[in-house]
Amino acid sequence: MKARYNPMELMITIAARNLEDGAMVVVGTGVPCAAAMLAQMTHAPNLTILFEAGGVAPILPTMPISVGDSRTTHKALKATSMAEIMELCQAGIVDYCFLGGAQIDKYGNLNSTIIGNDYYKPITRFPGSGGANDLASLCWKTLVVTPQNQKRFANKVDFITTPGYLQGGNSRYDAGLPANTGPFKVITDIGVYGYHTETKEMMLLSLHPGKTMTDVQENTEFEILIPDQFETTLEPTEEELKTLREKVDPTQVIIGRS
Amino acid sequence: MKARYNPMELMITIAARNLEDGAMVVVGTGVPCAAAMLAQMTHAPNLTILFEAGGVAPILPTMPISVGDSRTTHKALKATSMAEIMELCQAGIVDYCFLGGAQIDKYGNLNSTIIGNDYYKPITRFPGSGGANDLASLCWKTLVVTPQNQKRFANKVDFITTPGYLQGGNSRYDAGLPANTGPFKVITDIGVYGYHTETKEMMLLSLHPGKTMTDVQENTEFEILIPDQFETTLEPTEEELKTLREKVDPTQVIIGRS
Amino acid sequence: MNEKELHKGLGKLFGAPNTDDMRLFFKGKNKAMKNKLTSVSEAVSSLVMDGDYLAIGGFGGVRIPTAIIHEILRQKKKNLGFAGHVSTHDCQLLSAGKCFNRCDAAYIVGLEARGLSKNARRIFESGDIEITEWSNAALAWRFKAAAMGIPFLPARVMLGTDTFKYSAAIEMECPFTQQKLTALPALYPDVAIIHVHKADVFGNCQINGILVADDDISKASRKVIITTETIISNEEIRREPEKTVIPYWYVDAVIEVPYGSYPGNMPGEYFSDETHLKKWLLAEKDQETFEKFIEHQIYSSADFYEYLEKNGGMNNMKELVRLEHLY
Amino acid sequence: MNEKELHKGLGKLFGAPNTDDMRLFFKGKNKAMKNKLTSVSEAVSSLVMDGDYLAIGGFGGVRIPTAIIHEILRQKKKNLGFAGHVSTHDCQLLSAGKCFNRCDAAYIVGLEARGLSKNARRIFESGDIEITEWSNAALAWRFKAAAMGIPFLPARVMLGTDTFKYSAAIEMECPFTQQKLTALPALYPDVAIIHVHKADVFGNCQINGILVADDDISKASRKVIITTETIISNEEIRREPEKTVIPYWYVDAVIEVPYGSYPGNMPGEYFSDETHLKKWLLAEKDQETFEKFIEHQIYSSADFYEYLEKNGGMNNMKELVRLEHLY
Repeated sequence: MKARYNPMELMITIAARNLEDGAMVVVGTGVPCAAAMLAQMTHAPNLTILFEAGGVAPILPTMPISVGDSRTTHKALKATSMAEIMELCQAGIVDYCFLGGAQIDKYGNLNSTIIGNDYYKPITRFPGSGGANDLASLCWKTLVVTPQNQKRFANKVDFITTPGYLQGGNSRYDAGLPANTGPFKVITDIGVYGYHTETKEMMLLSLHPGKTMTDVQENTEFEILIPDQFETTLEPTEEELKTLREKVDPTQVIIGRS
Repeated sequence: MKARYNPMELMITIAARNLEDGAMVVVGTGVPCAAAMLAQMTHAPNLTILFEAGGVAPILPTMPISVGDSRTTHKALKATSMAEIMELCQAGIVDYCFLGGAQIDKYGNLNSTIIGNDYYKPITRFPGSGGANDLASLCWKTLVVTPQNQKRFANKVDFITTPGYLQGGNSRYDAGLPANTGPFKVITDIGVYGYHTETKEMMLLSLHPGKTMTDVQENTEFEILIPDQFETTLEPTEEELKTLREKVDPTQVIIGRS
Repeated sequence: MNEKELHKGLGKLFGAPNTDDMRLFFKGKNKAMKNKLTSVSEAVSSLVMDGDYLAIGGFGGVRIPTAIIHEILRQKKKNLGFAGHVSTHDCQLLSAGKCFNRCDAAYIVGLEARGLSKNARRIFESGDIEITEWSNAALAWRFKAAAMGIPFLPARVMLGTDTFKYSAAIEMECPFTQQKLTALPALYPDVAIIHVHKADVFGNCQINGILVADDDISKASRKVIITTETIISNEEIRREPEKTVIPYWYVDAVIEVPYGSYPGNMPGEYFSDETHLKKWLLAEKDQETFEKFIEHQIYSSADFYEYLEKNGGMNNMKELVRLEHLY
Repeated sequence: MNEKELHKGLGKLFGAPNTDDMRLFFKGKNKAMKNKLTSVSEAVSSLVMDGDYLAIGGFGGVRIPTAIIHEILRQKKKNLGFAGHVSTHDCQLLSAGKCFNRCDAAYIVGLEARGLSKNARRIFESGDIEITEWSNAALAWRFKAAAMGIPFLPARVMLGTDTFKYSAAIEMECPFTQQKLTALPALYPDVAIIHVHKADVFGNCQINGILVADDDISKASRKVIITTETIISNEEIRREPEKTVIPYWYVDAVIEVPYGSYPGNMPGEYFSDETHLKKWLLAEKDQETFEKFIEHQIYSSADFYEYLEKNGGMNNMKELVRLEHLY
């Protein structure tokens, strides 16, 4: 029997549900943008979408290919500079950002700079922070959407490009980062994770239908906290799938990746 | 015999001559603006005029009444913010500014804040710094055009609103103000003054035709340095007067004040 | 730091540059794009509280929110603070209403080339007003720091002067160059009142000509009241996204007030009414005359339109439009 | 400061944030408004020197000065430094030419959603390049500090991370709130190369759509080279002074280069050539293929127009114009 939806469609739908009406979100290309568009077309028509390169609240006619391309200012409310977008975030205006990375640890720290033990002689060089460090430092809540596997969910990231809860506890705040900010949820192809209120360790919130605790454990190098009670992820509704497939991504650029 | 020009016309002409072609100057309303316009229409067609409120290089159709009014952006090259103009000055782009004040001392410090010995109970309250402190701190050379008298040329200003050479010598630089900036010339109805290279005390550069050393001394509370040699101020040429009267200030708003 | 003595201004800081508190405030602000059209009296009564600290847009006699200031007088708002960065006719108005008890002063009591306000001077010389000194750039950068979400901005102004001494700035050393700098604390007003050329009902605003500090003021302030010459559609805003100076989420109230900058200049629309401004300076010379003058001009006017009518109405407005377009 | 340990990045600062030196430089720059029209080859040979530090306008694949970068490759400029703030196709090009030996890296070696450049990665993994880490905002604010004439800007990014550790930032304490902040040193590039929509012959420039950091970059840099889709008259510039992003006095050279952002997107004019960018990524998979590819595309092209011709000429440009105006 063919599944009613694929993992990508599930992740985008969950991400979209996390964006409430009246919120502001900085998105990148791909999944985050699809999630924000889906949210706007379903429960959050008043979601304001920002792009770090300067696009403010465009009416997106199609998925942008760059966070700075002309789609990001299509019928936008404002076209401005990267500095101004980042200053918005620094001032506390922006609720959400979406990030990814080559590695994530149990405190939600992200690596998108290098793989290897020696910074000066990396095995692999990645792009670096881009705006990720800024957005994760300055927006109120960081959402991560990523496929889950042992390599990616690492015991220790090779390089903290982008701050999660750093070393856990109050270390993020002690480092000087704005109060009450930090990783919010991690949405994978296996489940949805949050963070423990005090220790700031990653913690299971819901398992996707058909997924098991073994899937969680086998695809994570560190130990994920398992609370006594957790949910089963609500599946995408017919309306969500229809909107996603017909309006958000009709050419399957993103949802076709699954 | 009627004089060929009045003191205001003389002061504006001298001020204009101090603005070389290719320079940038921040001006206020009145005399400074008239001087900059006269310079543009005579020897300095490439003089760039800025207004602190945001007007950049307008083609001035008439004298503005406010440094922010719409004349200051008439056919301007740019209309921007006060912060951007001040940042230009801070970056070292701007050569000259023109200032005045209720009092000036021998180091060129200016007072436009209060008269009286107690800041909290002033005899007279004036507007305060406005942009004067900023421009005198940040532009390369400060020009002061002012009528000269004992009260105004004070031994000690009641309040240093705007920095000249502060306490003389290197004190201006030691205070943290940008290197090689400071008061350049003072143009009065009696003479033109500069500053001693080392002590930074005010020093006579030229006496206006018909004025005497007694005029200088009787109208100054402090002692003005008198070098062995000084010039007699060159009188306005016919061309300068014609341009000033017919093009710069045809309604005699400024030159009529004399 | 050896020989470098670091100074601290004696002046009072009227609000702490507490970025984390302000972040929380901005987080709580409703950011849905909803219709914010209201009236001048409603905006002032619901958004300007006694004791609030005001930031006034424009440049004293250029693009000023006159209707809002008049209403502040009529509603007898008291104990306000305000940022006096080239505060000319606005300072004169607030002084006429005895509305404030504190001021960050960069330029007050004067009307540029037009002269000084006798009444404003009297109030500032009375000793009843708490004054902290700044320069124009210092106030502009204090707004900018707040707009940027940082607690201070370094600058190279005010150093060595009494303006610094009576400010609330702090001297600091650059961590890279060890040079002395002035640290300017972020300034977060309670209410910004700004007059613009065009706005949509959500508060997306366009401004022609100079911005002065209004881009930063709108970002720095807890509440923002916009008066606008014209209401335009959201579609028109979206047609030229480069022109949006103030985006909707900062804005709490939008009121269409044609000729709203009168007697000030509105760049590209109408010139300042210099005759009317001279009347103000003249009336201030005698206390009794002045009280009658403001009673007639402001307190006895039901609204801004009655004030306009008392000052020549459309005939005079047309003349000011003509003057603006002379060149 | 007690418990607050203040950190300092280990990375190299490729230029000192020396405001007084830069003030002297800007003082010496000729500010007369003169005709600066020149050619791409002349601009590069006279203004880009071996060892110079570059700032490249636009956003990697959006509004990029492709013609100037190609010419930098053709003239075999070496030992350049550059600011990698979303440096995508520009980073790929400079890597293809082996033009640089140092980089302030915020975003390098990638092409956003399109993938990663194998050749650029090889160079950055070689150990031959000095790299200092930053975030996008950090680089944007470093340009802004320089543009503002201050040696540093405080910010709340990079704290607590390895990005900070391998940067050249310094942790500092706020003089008002005592909170920890990142001090970001002013960044003064030797040369800025920026592609704009419209410029006059003096260098007054208009940009449609996002600015990215180009307002600040033009102010921060010692020399500025502008390529423009169209030359317009000075009268047209003066008709809308609000639209002037870069004023003439910063600019050293102006060259009219229609389709100058190709294969990048030019907002409102033409879309990016995704097919061509895919060819780059594909060619990079094999070293020999890649060398032939860049020889054909760049080194053997006399100028930018020959490059455009090799990639479909006007037919392709028309298609990209059509794609841009689909919505």
